[in-house]
Amino acid sequence: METQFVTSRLRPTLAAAAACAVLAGCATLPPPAELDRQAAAMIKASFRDEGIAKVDRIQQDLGQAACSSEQPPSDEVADRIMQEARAGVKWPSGGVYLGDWREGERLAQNGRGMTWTDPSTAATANGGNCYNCHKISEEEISHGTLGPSLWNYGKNRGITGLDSPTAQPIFEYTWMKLYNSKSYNACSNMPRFGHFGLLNETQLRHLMALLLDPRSPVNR
Amino acid sequence: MTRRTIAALAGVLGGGLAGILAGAMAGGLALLGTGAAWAQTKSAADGIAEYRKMLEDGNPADLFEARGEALWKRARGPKNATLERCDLGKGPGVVKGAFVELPRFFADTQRVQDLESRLVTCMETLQGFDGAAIARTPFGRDEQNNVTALATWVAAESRGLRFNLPTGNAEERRFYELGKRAFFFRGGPYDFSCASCHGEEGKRIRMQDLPLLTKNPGDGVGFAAWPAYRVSNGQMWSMQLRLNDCFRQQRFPFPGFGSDVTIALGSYMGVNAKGAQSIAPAIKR
Amino acid sequence: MQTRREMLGKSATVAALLASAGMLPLHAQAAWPQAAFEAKTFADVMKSLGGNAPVESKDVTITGPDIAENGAVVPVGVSTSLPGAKRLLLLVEKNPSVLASVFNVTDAVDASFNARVKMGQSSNVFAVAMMADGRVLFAQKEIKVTLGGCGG
Amino acid sequence: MADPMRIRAQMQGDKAVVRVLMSHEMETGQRRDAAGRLVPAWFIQDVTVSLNGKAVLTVEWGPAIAKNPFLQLNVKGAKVGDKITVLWKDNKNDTRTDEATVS
Repeated sequence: METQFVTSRLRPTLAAAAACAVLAGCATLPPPAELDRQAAAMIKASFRDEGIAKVDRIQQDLGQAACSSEQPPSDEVADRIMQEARAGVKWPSGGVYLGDWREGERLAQNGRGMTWTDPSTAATANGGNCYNCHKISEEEISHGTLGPSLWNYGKNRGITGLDSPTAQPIFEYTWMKLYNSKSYNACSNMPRFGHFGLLNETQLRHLMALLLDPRSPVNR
Repeated sequence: MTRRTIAALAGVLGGGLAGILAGAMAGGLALLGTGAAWAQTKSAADGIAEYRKMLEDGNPADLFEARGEALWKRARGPKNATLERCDLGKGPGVVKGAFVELPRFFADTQRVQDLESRLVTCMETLQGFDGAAIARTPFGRDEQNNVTALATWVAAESRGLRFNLPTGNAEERRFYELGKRAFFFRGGPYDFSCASCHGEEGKRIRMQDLPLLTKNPGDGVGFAAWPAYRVSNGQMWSMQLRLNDCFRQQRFPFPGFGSDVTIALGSYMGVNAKGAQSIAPAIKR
Repeated sequence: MQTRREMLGKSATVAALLASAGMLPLHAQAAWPQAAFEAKTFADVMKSLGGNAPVESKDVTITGPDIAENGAVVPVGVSTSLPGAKRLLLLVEKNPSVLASVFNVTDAVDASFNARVKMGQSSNVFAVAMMADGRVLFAQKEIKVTLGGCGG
Repeated sequence: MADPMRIRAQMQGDKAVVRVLMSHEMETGQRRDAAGRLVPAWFIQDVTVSLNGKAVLTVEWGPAIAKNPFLQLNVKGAKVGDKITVLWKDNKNDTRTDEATVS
């Protein structure tokens, strides 16, 4: 027989607390570490697989776990996260950093991908979600403000031509940021597009071009 | 309008009006691209404010509110009983003011419950429905649809009141603490937590203003605005569905209906919203 | 104002009242103008409804937002200050079929109505007044449609 | 059966401002479901508003009217206590009638 809704949701992790309430003997909160443990167990018990979104998504890696409270991680932990991120960056084959800015704009506009209503986890099924958080092209007024404005990104960094003497280090920095945003900021709010395979090398090149190509509307 | 935007439109709208929904799903595609300039950004914001204002007079949430009231008073379920003796926290049958004090601890179930999970408990105990089966039912269907309508009516009965969740019970304080941890919990392929979007003041995603939910974000904002009618898909969304879709867009797996994480987040946001005036049921994009 | 419950309870008896008042047959007589609702252009709608060539007029007013946050619901209004309006229409130029609504005006109502239309994309919206003397007057307004959400 | 309408009718000067919300899907017939099948058109075609049983407005709608439709009009010569009745009929010949009292 089906367990009742009311009782079925008394998870094992909460049993102690429930008993606590029954006895009314513990009006005080458990210590923070115990609450951390209970919260982790609660989260684990509350989610289920749906479509491509499986429960393994809530198994945190170091970078996620260390950035999951109001307190930032210690300098030591932050350094480790950033170092590991940089070490894992895969550079573009042939040293070719830039693709087609038009394709980049399309990707930047596309907010799709990786939800349980999306059919595939393939990078080609994903958008870059960029305008959700950033101003990029000045023509697009429907942009978010969670991230900094990227308008004139290349121009502001002195990139006037593809062979600008200043270009190479900026290409490298930007590639790293897109590939794994934790390379420079352990608790960056930006997804790790390359690290998690959200975008492939070709797509990353297109976004690079959108930001850095002097012909891109970003730099006009 | 730019040529690029027109091309995008043509793509999205290949199916004619069907494209409205398809377009909403495709999301990122912005249908608005104008010549430029800061002044236009301002007028766009003004224009959207004007649009929202025009929709307020005649919120289809009223239809769900009316249906919820009828459902509350109608004898239904295996026990052929009404919900008029349902205890939403202020005593059996007391509806007014209940919404702005939920989630709260209930002695009979020995747990903290939000509005929707409490309604399911009442449907189970008073009317004889199978609560687990309702919890498994997709949003917008069958009894799940009725839960949303009931929640809409119960919320409407507290319109204009200020949030004031009880915190006297240790379980309520514990759920607040668990909710806070869930709020900052990062995961999924995008590394998002609730705080990624709702942890800073004055931010927006695309054109949408994002309320800061770690404190009282103001009257009729955030927790004080749901249930709400969603214009984009013509659906009535309870807070459970609001949270569910937040997790979807967070790229998380699927949170169970009435699961502890959803209730703990309700406790966290609800306590933080103390003093905020409820406008629920609201109308949203 | 009557309570909602009173309002809901009465509907069953109302139909009978209407029928006895001869209202239902009246309603049934007016055939829904299918061809007009399938027309692809303003001109074809006029052709189908037997209207003359439309003329833009300051005496017809269209209301609506400059920008709609979502094309699924766009509030629009049509009105005219002129006496003798027989029908007021709302049209969305770039919708697959342009005609959205026909209001058959009587002396008992103001020639002023609000409704909400769907818009597939940014478009001109027309408010049209078909007058008793055969004139067809209109006003237009461009309404931009955006998608404000994050999508995905 | 379709859900009840919400009708508000309030005097403003010598007119009753009538606002109506109707519960209806207003399917265009052009949308596809998750399985890729066209969802058949299903929308309100005719609306009649009456004052004390006498028709004062008839409206014809196409599928471009938004889901859960809204209609606002001003009825002349109405007074407090009068009955406003709204009837709709959709393309499947379903109908719904509701009434409100002018306040």
